[in-house]
Amino acid sequence: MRIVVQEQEFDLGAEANAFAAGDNGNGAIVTFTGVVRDLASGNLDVMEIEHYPGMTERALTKIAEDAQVRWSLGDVLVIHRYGRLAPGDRIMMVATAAPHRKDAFEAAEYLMDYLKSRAPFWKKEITSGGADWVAAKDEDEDALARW
Amino acid sequence: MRIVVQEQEFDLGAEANAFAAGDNGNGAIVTFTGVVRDLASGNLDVMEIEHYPGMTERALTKIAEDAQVRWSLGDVLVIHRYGRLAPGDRIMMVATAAPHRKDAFEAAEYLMDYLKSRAPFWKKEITSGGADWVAAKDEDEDALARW
Amino acid sequence: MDVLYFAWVRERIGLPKERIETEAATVSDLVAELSAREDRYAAAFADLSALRVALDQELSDFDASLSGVREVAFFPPMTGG
Amino acid sequence: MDVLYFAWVRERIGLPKERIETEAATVSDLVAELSAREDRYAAAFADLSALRVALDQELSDFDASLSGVREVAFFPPMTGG
Repeated sequence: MRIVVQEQEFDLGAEANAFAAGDNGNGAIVTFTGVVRDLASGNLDVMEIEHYPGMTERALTKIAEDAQVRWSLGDVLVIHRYGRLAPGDRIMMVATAAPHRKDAFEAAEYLMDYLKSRAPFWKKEITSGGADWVAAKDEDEDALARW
Repeated sequence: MRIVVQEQEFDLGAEANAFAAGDNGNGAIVTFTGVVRDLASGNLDVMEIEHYPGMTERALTKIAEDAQVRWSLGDVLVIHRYGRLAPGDRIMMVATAAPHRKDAFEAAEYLMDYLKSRAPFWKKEITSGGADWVAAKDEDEDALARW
Repeated sequence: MDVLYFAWVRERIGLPKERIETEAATVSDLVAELSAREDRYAAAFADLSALRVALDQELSDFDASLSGVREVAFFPPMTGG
Repeated sequence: MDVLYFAWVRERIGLPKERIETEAATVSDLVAELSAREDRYAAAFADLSALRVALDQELSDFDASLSGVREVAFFPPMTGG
């Protein structure tokens, strides 16, 4: 298990290759990568991500540990950035390795659902017109109900 | 959309990075990578993958097109190898990009479920003790029922 | 028409592809015709529930018509991914 | 104890962290005490349903006891991923 909270960018390809280089018992590897989307209006200058140092690492570790209890996983990776990002920048990634694809997929979705609503990150969208905190979505909270 | 059927190996990281380099409307990128698992007995020498040239590309293209109809996707990638592979070698990958993570995850699972049972590939496991065709699993056929 | 065999069907019949002149109306008729011809076909086609058929590279059924079909392929259930 | 604020709670209160001496028994008591102290707290804590609280870096509830707690954090619902 590897949990990384960092300001600097990460290389999705290098991380995916390093993660997949593990043992041969895991036939299935799933990655999810979150990318800063531009706004519908197309004028997002900066996405600022605030976090709670200390609690962030604890929360991500707990989410990953819970996933390892629920599914038969070979390995779990979570990387999440904070600070100032631009449209197209990669915000975060999770990766799961498992003997079976169903486990790898479900665990990755679980990590994402919990990470969205239970890891202490807050996003702020900065445009030439001002700055707005991104509101939590009911559907993200509702997504937890399925687990 | 990109469909690749090839004998030579592919670089997961390079493919993931190239796929993710697309437009900024897609906040969610999912990849699935299939790796040759060793047998429980630990003595797999070679996994031989036979395919049906021509039909393979048609079947994969149709599966990817169907996914694009069912979900709002920015892009789809399918790579599948044939020929002789060793434990730890990467067999195949799919990648999906979408504005929303649910679409990216579901479409990737759909691609995998259909690719398992509807794309003309056949696996043979070769050990020092002999060679056996891998039998199709009922659970793989059953997995199609959910779509 | 061209008839193709894959995986253990190919191994049992002993060749990957052959040209067959036939008046068979359906896939089932073709299977019966080949099975009657030689034991290796009868062995390969013994259990149709373990077989799949594609007509011109599209999955099809054993009761499908062969009218206009140029390529028939027989193979076991697929195991990709 | 240390009290931390994040996102718009931090902006409304005007600082990220402060040391507070309090006899408040629960989180709700602490919220009432701070809200009575200055308008900026009252504004930040006006709608508790829009707030979350963590005690010693674990998500908690507003009726939780502060006994033994060293670090309290207030913030809006999280928006990671």
